[in-house]
Amino acid sequence: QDKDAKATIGVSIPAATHGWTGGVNFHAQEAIDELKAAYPNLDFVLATAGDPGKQVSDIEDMMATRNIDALVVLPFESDPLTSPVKRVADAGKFVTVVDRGLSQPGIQDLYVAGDNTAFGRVSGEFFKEKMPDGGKIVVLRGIPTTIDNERVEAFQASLEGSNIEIVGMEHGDWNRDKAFEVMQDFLSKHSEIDAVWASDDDMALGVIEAVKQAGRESEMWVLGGAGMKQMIERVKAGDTMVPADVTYPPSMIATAIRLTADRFVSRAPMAGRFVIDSVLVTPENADEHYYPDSPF
Amino acid sequence: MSAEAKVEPQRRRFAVDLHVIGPLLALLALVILGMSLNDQFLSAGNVTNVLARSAFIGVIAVGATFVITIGGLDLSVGSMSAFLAGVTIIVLNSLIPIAGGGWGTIILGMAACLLLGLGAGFLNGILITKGRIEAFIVTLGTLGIFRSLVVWLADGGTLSLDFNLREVYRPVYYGGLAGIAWPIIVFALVAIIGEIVMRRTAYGRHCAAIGSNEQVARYSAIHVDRVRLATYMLQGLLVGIATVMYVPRLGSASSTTGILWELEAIAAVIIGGTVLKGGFGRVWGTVVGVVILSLIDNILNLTDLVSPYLNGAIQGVIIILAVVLQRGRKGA
Amino acid sequence: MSAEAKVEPQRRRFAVDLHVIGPLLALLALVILGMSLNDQFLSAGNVTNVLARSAFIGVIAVGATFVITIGGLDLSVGSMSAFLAGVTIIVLNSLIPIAGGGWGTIILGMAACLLLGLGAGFLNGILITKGRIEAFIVTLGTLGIFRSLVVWLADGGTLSLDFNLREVYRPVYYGGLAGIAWPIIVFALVAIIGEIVMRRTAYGRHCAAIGSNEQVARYSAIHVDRVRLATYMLQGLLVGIATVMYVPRLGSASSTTGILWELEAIAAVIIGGTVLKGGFGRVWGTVVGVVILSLIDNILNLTDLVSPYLNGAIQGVIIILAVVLQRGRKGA
Amino acid sequence: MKSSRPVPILEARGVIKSFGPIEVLHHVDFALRPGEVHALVGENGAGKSTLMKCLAGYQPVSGGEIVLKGEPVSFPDSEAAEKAGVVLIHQEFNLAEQLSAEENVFLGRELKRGFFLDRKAMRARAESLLRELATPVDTRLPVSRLSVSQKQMVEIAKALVREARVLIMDEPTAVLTGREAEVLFAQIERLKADGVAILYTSHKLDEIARIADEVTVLRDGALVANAPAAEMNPNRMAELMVGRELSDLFPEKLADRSREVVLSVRDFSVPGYVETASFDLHRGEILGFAGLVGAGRTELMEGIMGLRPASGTIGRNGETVRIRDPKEATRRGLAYLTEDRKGRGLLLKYGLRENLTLLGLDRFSGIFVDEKAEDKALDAAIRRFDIRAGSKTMAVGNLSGGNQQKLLLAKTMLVEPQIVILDEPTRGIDIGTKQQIYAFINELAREGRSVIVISSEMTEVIGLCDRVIVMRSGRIAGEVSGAEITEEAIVRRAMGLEARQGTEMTGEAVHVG
Ligand SMILES: Nc1ncnc2c1ncn2[C@@H]1O[C@H](COP(=O)(O)OP(=O)(O)OP(=O)(O)O)[C@@H](O)[C@H]1O
Ligand SMILES: Nc1ncnc2c1ncn2[C@@H]1O[C@H](COP(=O)(O)OP(=O)(O)OP(=O)(O)O)[C@@H](O)[C@H]1O
Ligand SMILES: [Mg+2]
Ligand SMILES: [Mg+2]
Repeated sequence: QDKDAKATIGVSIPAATHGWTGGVNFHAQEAIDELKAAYPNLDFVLATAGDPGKQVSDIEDMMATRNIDALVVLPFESDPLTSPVKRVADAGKFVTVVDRGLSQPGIQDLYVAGDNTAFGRVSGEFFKEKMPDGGKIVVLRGIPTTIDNERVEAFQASLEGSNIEIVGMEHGDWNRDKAFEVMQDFLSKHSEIDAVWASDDDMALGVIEAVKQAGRESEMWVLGGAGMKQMIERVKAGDTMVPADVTYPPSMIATAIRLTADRFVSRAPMAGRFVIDSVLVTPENADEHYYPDSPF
Repeated sequence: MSAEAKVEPQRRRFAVDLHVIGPLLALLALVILGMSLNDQFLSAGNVTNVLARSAFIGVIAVGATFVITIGGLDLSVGSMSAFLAGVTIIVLNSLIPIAGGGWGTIILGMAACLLLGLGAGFLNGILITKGRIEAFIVTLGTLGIFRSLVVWLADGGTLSLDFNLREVYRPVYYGGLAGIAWPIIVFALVAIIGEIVMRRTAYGRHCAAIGSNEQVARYSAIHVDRVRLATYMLQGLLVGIATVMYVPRLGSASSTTGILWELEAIAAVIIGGTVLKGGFGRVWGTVVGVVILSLIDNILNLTDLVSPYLNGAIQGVIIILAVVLQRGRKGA
Repeated sequence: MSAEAKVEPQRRRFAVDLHVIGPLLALLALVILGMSLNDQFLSAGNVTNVLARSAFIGVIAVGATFVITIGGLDLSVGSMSAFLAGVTIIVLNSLIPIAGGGWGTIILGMAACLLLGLGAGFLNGILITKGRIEAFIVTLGTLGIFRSLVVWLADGGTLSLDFNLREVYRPVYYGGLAGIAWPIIVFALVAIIGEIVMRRTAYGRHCAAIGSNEQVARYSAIHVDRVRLATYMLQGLLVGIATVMYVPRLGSASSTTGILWELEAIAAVIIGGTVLKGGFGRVWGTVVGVVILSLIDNILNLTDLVSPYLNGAIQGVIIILAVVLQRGRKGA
Repeated sequence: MKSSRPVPILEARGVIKSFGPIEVLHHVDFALRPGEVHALVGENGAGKSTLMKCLAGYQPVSGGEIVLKGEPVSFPDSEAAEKAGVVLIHQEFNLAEQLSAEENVFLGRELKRGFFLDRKAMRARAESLLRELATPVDTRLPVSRLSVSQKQMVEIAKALVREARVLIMDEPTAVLTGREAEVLFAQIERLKADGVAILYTSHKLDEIARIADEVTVLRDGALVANAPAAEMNPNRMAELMVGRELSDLFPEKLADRSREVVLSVRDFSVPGYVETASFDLHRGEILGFAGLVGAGRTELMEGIMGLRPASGTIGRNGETVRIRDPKEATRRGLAYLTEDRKGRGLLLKYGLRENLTLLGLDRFSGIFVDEKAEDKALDAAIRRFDIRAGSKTMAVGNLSGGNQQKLLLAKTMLVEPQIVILDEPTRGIDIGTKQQIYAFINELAREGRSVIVISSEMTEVIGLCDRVIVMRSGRIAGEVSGAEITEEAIVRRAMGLEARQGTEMTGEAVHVG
């Protein structure tokens, strides 16, 4: 591990199919460009996949043809990626797993973890705090996946004991347009809605437009999630409809890539587990979570 | 001879009636279902929502009706729309310093969107006619190309329209005339013009002839390639019109914009009674098909009869039933 | 007369050669491109990877060749595969207490998968033949239904195969015979049998006849509906075979399993020279088409010439070029 | 005529057939006997094809019964009829275009060796059958690439393979030349000798007189006569069919024609089909094109019309013009009636109106298509060409074959061309209507229009044309005019027995691949 030794780092992430993964793509690309410029001896292979099968193929290709020394992977889904990533680790490569843990413990050298349970819990707690007397809320869920399940379960668990009633729950697929339409229908269906857990900033934007269209801005507020630039701006500005946000920063991929690169450019032994917490963003701390250059 | 001529038309009117009534029956069944499940279903607000959001797919599906009638297919419409939306937003944002933040800018942006739509349609059309490549392959290719380009333009994220400009542009989706939302008006106009063009113009006749038997069309001195190219350009223009209405809705474009619209448009066209292999098209049927698809979503959202996981299954079953309803009639 | 008879066949042999060589040329061009970009491209490991992962789509696309040849279409194959994988995993997991964690269980699971595949194909087929509904609509409907069911079975998450069983099952994807991976062997067998069935059996001929002109087929005493039903069942069975190999690769099934496989399969079939409107099918062409599509992904991973955002665009361009290459030749 | 006739194998007893409220067959009775040829004649739309379809199980009867070997039967479908030995050769082609000749011949009747097809045996049998039918095509070629007459022979081969006891042929010779028809008649003789019962229709009445043992005449769906062929002759048949006496079939030729050249074609080649053809067409002239099947007449005309890639020069009224597509040809006053009415002429699923105006739609549309004007044009066409259709909105595919042809003729004439190219204009047309069409062609010439007639019917060429160009293997092999126009003169040139004057001809086909 001397400074001049060549090293190739493979980065495998999901394709930019919605806002958050778009952010992941951006931060990954940015970290790679920056590291490449700083350390000419480092080489990177970036592959994006639209489904788990393709991601496994990408990793196989990196092993067979690019001779990678390390792999940074944000698994599309935990389960299908477990065995293939294990094969990479077994071949003696350095493995960094990001966000979604693998189904078997002890495969990776480094784990940069997002915490979906915390994401749901923090969101739920905010609702309890904002609505001490209870009320009626609707929930928009993401694409049916384990991530979404973990978030929603934690959210529901943390609401237990309060008088907050979830009157409607539908999948908005982390998609603005879909969320807009679902919210329109929620608004037709429920004459009384006190708040919306959009569970994602992309969906929150769709929800807000639908609420505005119905002229019911004063009746309800919306909590999104992930820390999109535009939403943080609104929080900062004290928008009543957007009282807060919960982070789930796509920049965790950049952290993971930098940490992995460090292993090859410095002698620092990198291993272990870094949990990127989900934090509640309020007007008070909004500045800390505001990245004006990010596309997300 | 004369006796025959007297009897025939009657028989025909009867047969046609049943065929015509098919998609309408399916629509009626859905409306009754919706009414029985939720009393807000027929409220002005809900009806406006359903129709206004059908408008994008609807306008595109009118184009798809022509494309399918000539025996073609356009899989690229959804990502073309995303691409157009992206470029339009970039154009609008960059015009603000030059043309200001008013209607002038917006009209220029709209014009750019429509022109680009024509251009995109031209690209598809020229590859299909001059390149002699199957429409399926060409538009599958351009699907990937347009989608990729918008992701690239947005750097993987979302392209957002300037907030001030958005306020000016907003009424194009949210506003209306005499209480009817603009998208509904535009959709209705496009559908009516489309139906007239299909039924009453030489171009419409030529489309049907080409889809029915290309050789016969060629031997009847129809410029097959020219009509075909025009049809893909028409499709592009209509995608442009849909996009012009789409941009003010959320003011953004990203990789998720217009995803799977192509499938929805084709499904609407076929539910409406147009023949997938070409030769016969029915624009009003497409309109009914679009509304049916849109209603299915709406009804599923308005009720919680089933696990949301099963929405897709219910949708699938209703689509099949809607078609059974009309085919059953036809066979009767 | 005799002079013509002499000249004609020659002209034809010449034309056929070029037509045959088309997809192969495209394939060759890609291989050369791959070789020039990376010296590991032709390594045994990479070749095995590419071919083994083509096997799923490949086996399905062989079925799609038959479906398209009879003038049909099956949009449901991807979600059918996800559904089959889900059920197979449930069956396998629940068999462990009864049949143990060994090969017995796995063989039972495989059998269940194949049977279910046949059943799913039967469902599509019977709706199309007896229900007289367009294949596009039926399979669009079942696409939604299968996809939904797997989401529902997985409770929105992932269905996961028992880890011990996974180790036993693994060799079905990762193992092989004489250095050749099982999926490659199975794919090759399916393709060869498919080609033989298409060319050398009455069934294959009847498929082409039905796709070419259904009326003629019926008048020639072919049981059109029976052949059609059999073809959709064949497609289901082949999806089952693909799934049997897919399960050990990822050991799980979820809403993202097999997404867009239908489009990929259809694209492969058409790149291979089968006619989308039916009447002519070419199984070996489909194999070439599948490998071409798989190579495009592989080659994009070999280099970082372009932003990954543009992968889709490159893919689109190459798909179109691959077809231009063969059509260009044909026209020459 | 045999003294004691065999018992009937297939009979129609009081057969009625209706389409919806329209009855097209009224109580038809007749019998087919083994080893005999029974001819069915009648005008276009008389119900011949319908009757045949009823007999062969393609359509259910609406009344009466079909009797097979004395037993009433009702065939649920054509397969059942085929099993009972009743096979129909359709008037319209019934071939899968993308499949090869061999595949079509054995479709549904494939020979197998175990599980697999015995392709060798099938190819050998198909080739030998087609050779017997004097059609040595490559049996691996898709049928779409065959000419219409070759397709007809494939149809016949397909029927022969099915080893029918009753063979029903619906106008098999409509698309064949005299020589090819002879080949078919030889086959019919052979089948007769084998005891096959044959039901045969044709509008070529001399043919009927030659090969039939018994003749049945239909008029407007009703049986008007049934007699041994010996008691019939073409004139008598024609009278019975039409219900009136027919005067001369061909109009009198005009004595002198203008020498003004309206179309001059020079060194015209259609790659693969036609080599350096040159000819002139004069105002008011009826110019015939004769030749064997495959001589390239169709391709030459399609080349001139801009329907095929071609090279050479075309002069129109002395001015050199380029015709890139049929639209330009139409603008230059040319119109072409295709020989392939089903594949290239008509949209079978559409109605009469849409088909009639498709070529000349410009005349009926400003911004919108004027449907009223179209309807008027259709009424006029129906009157002028005596088109008999159940209704004006019925699908053209359901018209009788001859009426389809008349509609196609009406469609071509709707653009009022100065130069009309008619490729097999009377294919499938009954004798009464033929007479009308000949009169019509003659009238066109009198009006100063020029007509090119491609025909494989020798009498037609001889009776109608002022001048005849004979083609052979893609080249113009000679020209005859006036009194020289005789069958012998034409045939000699068509077979290459007589070279064109002043031109070195080897008589060998030269094809550019
Ligand atoms: N499927 C159908 N639907 C409605 N009418 C039909 C159908 N088939 C035939 N007819 C009508 O039945 C009548 C008889 O037609 P048919 O084809 O038997 O005549 P044909 O004697 O064979 O005439 P041709 O000599 O022109 O072939 C025609 O008026 C025709 O339009
Ligand atoms: N698409 C095609 N591809 C290859 N060969 C063809 C094709 N179409 C026709 N042919 C061949 O071209 C030759 C000429 O065609 P055709 O028989 O139409 O000529 P023709 O002189 O018009 O004859 P006729 O009008 O008497 O049938 C024939 O040998 C035919 O087999
Ligand atoms: Mg007939
Ligand atoms: Mg010809």
